[in-house]
Amino acid sequence: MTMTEPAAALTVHNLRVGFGADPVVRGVSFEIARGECLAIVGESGSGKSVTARSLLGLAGANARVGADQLELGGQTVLGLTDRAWRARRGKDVGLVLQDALVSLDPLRPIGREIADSLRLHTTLGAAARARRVLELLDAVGLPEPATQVQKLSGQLSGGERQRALIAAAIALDPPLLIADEPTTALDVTVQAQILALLEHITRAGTAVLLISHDLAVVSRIAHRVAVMHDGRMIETGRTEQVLGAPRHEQTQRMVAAIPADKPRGTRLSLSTRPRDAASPVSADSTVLANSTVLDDSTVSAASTVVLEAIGLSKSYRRPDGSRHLAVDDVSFALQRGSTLGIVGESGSGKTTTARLLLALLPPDRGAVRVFGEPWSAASEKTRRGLRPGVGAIYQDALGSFDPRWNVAEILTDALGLSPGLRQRRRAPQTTARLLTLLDEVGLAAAVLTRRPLELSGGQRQRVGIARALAGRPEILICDEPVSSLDVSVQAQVLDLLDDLQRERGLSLIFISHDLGVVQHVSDEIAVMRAGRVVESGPAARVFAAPQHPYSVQLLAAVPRLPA
Amino acid sequence: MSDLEVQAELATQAARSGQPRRLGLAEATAGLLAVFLLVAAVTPQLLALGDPLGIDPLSAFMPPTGAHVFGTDESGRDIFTRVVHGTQYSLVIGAAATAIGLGLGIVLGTLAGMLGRVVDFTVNRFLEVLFAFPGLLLALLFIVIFGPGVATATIAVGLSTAPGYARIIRAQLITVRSAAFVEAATVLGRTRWQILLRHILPNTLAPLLVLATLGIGQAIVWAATLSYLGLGAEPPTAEWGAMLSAGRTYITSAWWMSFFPGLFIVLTAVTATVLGRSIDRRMRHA
Amino acid sequence: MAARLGGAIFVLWAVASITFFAVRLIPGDPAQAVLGGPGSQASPEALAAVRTEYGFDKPVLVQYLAQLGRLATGDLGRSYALNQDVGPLVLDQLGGTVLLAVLALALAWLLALALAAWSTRGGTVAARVGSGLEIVAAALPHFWLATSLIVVFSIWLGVLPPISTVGAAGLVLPVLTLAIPLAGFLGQILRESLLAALESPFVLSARARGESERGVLWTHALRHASLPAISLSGWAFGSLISGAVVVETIFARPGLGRTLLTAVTLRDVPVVIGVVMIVAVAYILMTLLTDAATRLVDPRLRSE
Amino acid sequence: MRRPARPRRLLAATTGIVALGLLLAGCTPAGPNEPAGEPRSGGTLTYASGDAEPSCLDPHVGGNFPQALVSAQYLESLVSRNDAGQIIPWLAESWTPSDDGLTWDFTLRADVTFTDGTAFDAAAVQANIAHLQNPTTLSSTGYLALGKVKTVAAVSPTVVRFTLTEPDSALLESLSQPWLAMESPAALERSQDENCASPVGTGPFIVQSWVKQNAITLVRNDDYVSPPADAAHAGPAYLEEVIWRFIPDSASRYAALQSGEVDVIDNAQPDTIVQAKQSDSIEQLDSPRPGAANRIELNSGQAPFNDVRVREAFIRSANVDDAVSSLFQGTATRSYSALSSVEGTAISNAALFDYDPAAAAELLDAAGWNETDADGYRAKDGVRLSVEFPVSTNQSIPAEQSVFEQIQATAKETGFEVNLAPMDLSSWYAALASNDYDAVSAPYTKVGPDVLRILYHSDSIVPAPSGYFANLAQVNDPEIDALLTTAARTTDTDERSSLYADAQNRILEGFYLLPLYDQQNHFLLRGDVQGLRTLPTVAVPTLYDTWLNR
Repeated sequence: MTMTEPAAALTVHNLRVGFGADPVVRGVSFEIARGECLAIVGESGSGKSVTARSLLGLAGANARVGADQLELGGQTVLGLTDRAWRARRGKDVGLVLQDALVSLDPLRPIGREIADSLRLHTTLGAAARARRVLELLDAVGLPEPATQVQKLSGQLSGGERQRALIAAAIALDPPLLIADEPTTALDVTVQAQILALLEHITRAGTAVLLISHDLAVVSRIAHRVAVMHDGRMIETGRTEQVLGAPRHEQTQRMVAAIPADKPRGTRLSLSTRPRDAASPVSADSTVLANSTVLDDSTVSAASTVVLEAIGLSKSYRRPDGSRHLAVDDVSFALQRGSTLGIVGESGSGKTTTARLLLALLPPDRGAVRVFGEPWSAASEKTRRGLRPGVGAIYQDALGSFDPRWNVAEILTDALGLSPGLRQRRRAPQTTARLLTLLDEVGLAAAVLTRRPLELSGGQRQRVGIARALAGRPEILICDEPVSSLDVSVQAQVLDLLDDLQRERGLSLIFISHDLGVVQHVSDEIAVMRAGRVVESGPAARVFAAPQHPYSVQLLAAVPRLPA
Repeated sequence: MSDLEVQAELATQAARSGQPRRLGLAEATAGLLAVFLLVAAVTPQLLALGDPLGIDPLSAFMPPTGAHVFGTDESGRDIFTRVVHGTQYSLVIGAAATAIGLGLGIVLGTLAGMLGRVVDFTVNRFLEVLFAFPGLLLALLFIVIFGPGVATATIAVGLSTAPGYARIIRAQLITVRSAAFVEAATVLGRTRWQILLRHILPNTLAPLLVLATLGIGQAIVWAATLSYLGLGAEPPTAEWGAMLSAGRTYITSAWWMSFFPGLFIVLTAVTATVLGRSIDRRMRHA
Repeated sequence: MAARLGGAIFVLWAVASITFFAVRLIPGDPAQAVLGGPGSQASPEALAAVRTEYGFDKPVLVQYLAQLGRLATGDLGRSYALNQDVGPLVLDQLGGTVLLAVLALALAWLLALALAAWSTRGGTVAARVGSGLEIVAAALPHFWLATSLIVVFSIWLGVLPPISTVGAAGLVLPVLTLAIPLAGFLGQILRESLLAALESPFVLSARARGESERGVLWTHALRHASLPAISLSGWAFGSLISGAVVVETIFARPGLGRTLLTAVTLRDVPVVIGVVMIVAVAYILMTLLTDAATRLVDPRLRSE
Repeated sequence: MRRPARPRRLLAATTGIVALGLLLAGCTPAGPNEPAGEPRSGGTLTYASGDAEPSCLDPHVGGNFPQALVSAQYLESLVSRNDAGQIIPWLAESWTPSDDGLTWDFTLRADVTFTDGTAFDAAAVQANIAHLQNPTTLSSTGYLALGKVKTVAAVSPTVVRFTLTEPDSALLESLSQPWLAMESPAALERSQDENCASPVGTGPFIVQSWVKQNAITLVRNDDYVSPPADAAHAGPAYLEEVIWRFIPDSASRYAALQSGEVDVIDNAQPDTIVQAKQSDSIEQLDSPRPGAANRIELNSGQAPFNDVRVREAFIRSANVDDAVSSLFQGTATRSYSALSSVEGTAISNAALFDYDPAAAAELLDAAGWNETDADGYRAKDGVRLSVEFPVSTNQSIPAEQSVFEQIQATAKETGFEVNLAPMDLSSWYAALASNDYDAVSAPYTKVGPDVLRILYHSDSIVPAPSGYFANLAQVNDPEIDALLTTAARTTDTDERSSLYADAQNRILEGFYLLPLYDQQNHFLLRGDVQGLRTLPTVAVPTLYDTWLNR
């Protein structure tokens, strides 16, 4: 904030980055003013992170970086020597990365990490640095800085260490702060707090460049949004404008894919059409109406409970010998043909609940009943007869496949046939069944001979769904099925699940940390916290009028597009 | 840790960082060497016509020349012929020792990995104790009890590698047993036996090929060490360690007597390492 | 810590038991075995003395307990071939081997660090060359390396003594022989983990703060990279002991390895058992040390 | 702690060099480098031995060659031997046997004290003999050498009288050996462990310290007065200090000599001797050991070698000459005698040992071994003509093991299957004790031809309580027995020589043994080491006259 500063903290004109023969960034131009927050949004592979790193001269040893103009605070940084770059990094531009557990050196106290910036760029003595570190921690809202300063990043909570990481980046009050996916690994409530902190920093006059895959997240604090796709900036504009009236098709696709606040049954993906090609997209409204009807009828006697959890409890032994109650007296019921969403932050007991429902773990107390039959209490032998009726979809699709098998073998096995038979000797009717399955999940026949390792994330999850469908189940238990996917792929998979549920009358348990997703897919909802269900009920009701304070807090934190 | 575990760890590391399918120069060379070694082991006459034990006192101590590319030893035996014919010896000893170690390792590792906590605990403690006889110590203890010789040295090397195999197999079993795809199979309604046969065993046993390849190199070096120390094969047997041992006496005047057998030990060990890693990488990325 | 100590005592007890029963596996008269095997020209008096000392005439259980009792008081028995008590003999030889092992370990770390640091910075070619060197180094058998070093440095160049001497010069070749293969292993581990560390987000953070490459290496990356290598120390110790058998023999150095080999050749059972026991104790100490070193480098483990 | 009583195979325990020797350099006292000038006092000499490190420095205990090598520097015997093979005075000035040969009076030097201050007198000799004959000393070599000594009495402080049970023509030769050297009676009083660590004698050096597996440090005895009669000078030794190291690996040992780390090495290998000859800075000293030559004994006690024709066939089928010349590269000369070439009484008969495969084949045909089996070996009644040949890796140097390998190869051409079985010392003794051998090579060092009695008298077939017996050829010939027994009692030199000649001829003609070469005893030394020589008794080096020209 001195003398004749130019308005732009950063000016980029026609930035090009390539690795080997492959251009990754193909001519990107933008500028950020002081006190402004610009968000660059794009899916994985769009070139957004490389762009951010090029601004620090850290695109990598074998990267070729070129630009017509690249100015930090009015001074060009094109062709800087390594030494000159080092003098600017930290001082003229700060960087905040995703997940401070690994972005701060896990072997060093956070105080030392923060003090490093001071040590490198100032002549402050050790005592002065220590004082400044405390001030910084205080400034980023870390409680009790004096005791936290000695801790390792692993000893802090996710929010605390992300604050510490920000403190390290702003230690020298750089005019520009680059935040690359700063909230991605965080729970929603913490994410909201960090976004608030970044907003605060912006207001204080720092230019903030926010990099994210999540339009909803950036919409909270970004003044302007730039959308990147395939190394190009396809759309730039004020946030409300880009999100409210996206011009570019890719932006439209991304906006549409955001599930939060989209009513149940609305299609999220633009590129994929409902598999029943005959039914026009408008038919969705009918479905939506149906599902609303269904919602209304959940209390009626016509519906039947297909799966029921009664007072489930499960505890684990911690390494120190104490017991940790992962699931505490959880009860709920899944109605035929409906979706029960279970939502909670990390450590809330969601996954343990899923494993209890799949009878992969015996409950300490309580029981699971399926189709009115004892399930958790039955012997595995008895249960095995019922297992085909209960399918499962996992977050880590890849890990859930035997690495030695190709898709054909996986699905043949799931059909209950011997997987050992190679394609050559497979009976024609088996192949026909495999192709039907693939068609149902929208995969081409060519994937049959591929191994899961060779497939994309979305394809893998489709194979996972196909496998779950092979036994013709009535119930599908989905544990975070879309959380490792890009937004547009997530949209496709969610749409697929929706289609399948309608066609087959499936009943779904849908477990996720993402309230937006859960809101979109669920008829009923159960909010979990610390092993307990704190609130449950029809999704519409819970989202409209949450009762429990935690639900209120959680809902408030959900990133939404501006209305 | 045992040598084997270190080798396996390094292979895993290399497999993680390496490119999936590229046939590197190292791999190609190792492949050619492996073929050469196998031919030498199976039909040594194809590569070297002479008699590895045939003496010719008049041409003793000849340095490497066209007639004797690796030179001759103190009794005029052609060292190239001996090295080629010695391949069989070394590979058979290495393979036998590996088979013994791997066999014992499979039994111990499977016991520990499959039979529940008490057995696991017991076997683990037992292995821990065996690790307190590091390196060649267990082999030397075995030899002092049963006397030196090729057979005892082979068994001794096998025994001393067994704990390493056992621990790797146990760890692999436990990893596979709790893998997501095993749970997925349970959810599909597969029985314990089906899961064991279709998933756990194949996924545990497949890496053994890598282990055995790495292990055979190690076993050859150890067996040669024992021969060198005079506790294994004895001269004039055309065994590499024994040849080196015989050559040590003449090291000041006939370096070739120890250089070439040693070179083949190193080449074999490197070949085993490179091939083991290559197989590992291919299996992971296949 | 109590659990660790308990574990250590358990291992020692088990090692003692295994060696005790191992000696009983020797075919024929155990007294004869103690005196040097079937062909030893042991006199009846000597045999009788050994039988009394070891209590071979008593039930096995009594012998076993008596043996444990002797070991507990530090009595390792007597070597009939060397005409000496095993305890003091083995302790005498310990120092030389420890010196050799410590120097070799230190040099191996230096070599490995240098090679790893060079090959991670020098691009693909350096990485390939580094990796190739490491694989070959790791495959070098001690006996061949020692002999080759002697040929080159003592016989051809005549710059280094081929045997251990009073001065430091005599240590060079033995230490190199032990260190080079070890450096091959450590180097591979270090290089891979160094690469991983240099790619990690916290290094990117540090660079973004303006940290120099040297600072990145020394403040962050090496510390992380050394963790997996430190965990190899227990194994490295074993490899050094095996190596010492060869190296001490070739370079005529006094030490445990040479004592062990001589004893194995003479089938001097009490000495072999004595060395095995000492090595087991040393191995246990080494694992405790490794733990301590890991904790020192990795503060995450301290808080637990 | 009894060291297993091994009848003197003095061979070098671990790397024992077996030897054969070239008489070229002989045992000339002068240092090899001629323009040496006046001897100079002072300096430290490092000696590197390839022999096993003794477990006890007192050669009374046990009694093997490694002990003799080092103890010759600090212990002295009553008598010595000169290059001509005659017994000469040392600690004893003179001696007189009685006419019946049963009483010997030795007159001792009066001016000698042990390095601990104890006087050397008749009582000291008495104490030493008593120590050797005391079973708890566990003496093997010395004990056997004193087998005929009944009592030892002090006639006066300077005259000691040995009384024998029967005449012993080998008494003086026995007493000249280092294993019967004189030690301080006061020191002998100490515990055996202590005396083993620091024996006290009258020699030119004193044991100062002994770091096991590394080195023994010897310092000069400044009060030394008692060199043997054939020494080159009088008074204290020139060297101030001697470091006596143990370097079992022969290549390391030679390399250490080359680099100047050590000054003298023993057990030099043939190839290094050849190299040394081309080197300006390294000299050689060759001094074959006395007693028996190195030879392969054929076990005449069992088939197939119980047939003299098969024994001769084996000897004729072995091409020893080519083997020795290729492996020893001119450093060893082929022997045709049972005795070492340094023994004046040795009989050599080259004609008996010609390589003649055709003759061998005829002999085998005649002996009935006329079948040929699938592998090309001869057989009789379906039994293959095989020869079990256990080889002690401790006693046969690599070159000698290679000689055996070449014999194995040439004998195969005639149809013998020779099964070489290299084994450790313990297993080797076990194989011999259980009569599980047909051929064997066992070096044997003793001063004088009396060694023949030990090796070829039928009494030596009877195993000692330990199971060992010296007559490995299992020669059981009453005529040989008679000749050897008589010779051992005969003090007349000529008559004794003729008796031993008869005995040797009969042994050689019986084809009981295949002589190879003398027990090799090569030393290599730096060119500036002057005045090194070996004692003509058992050819151990003495550093008394040695000095450093630097």
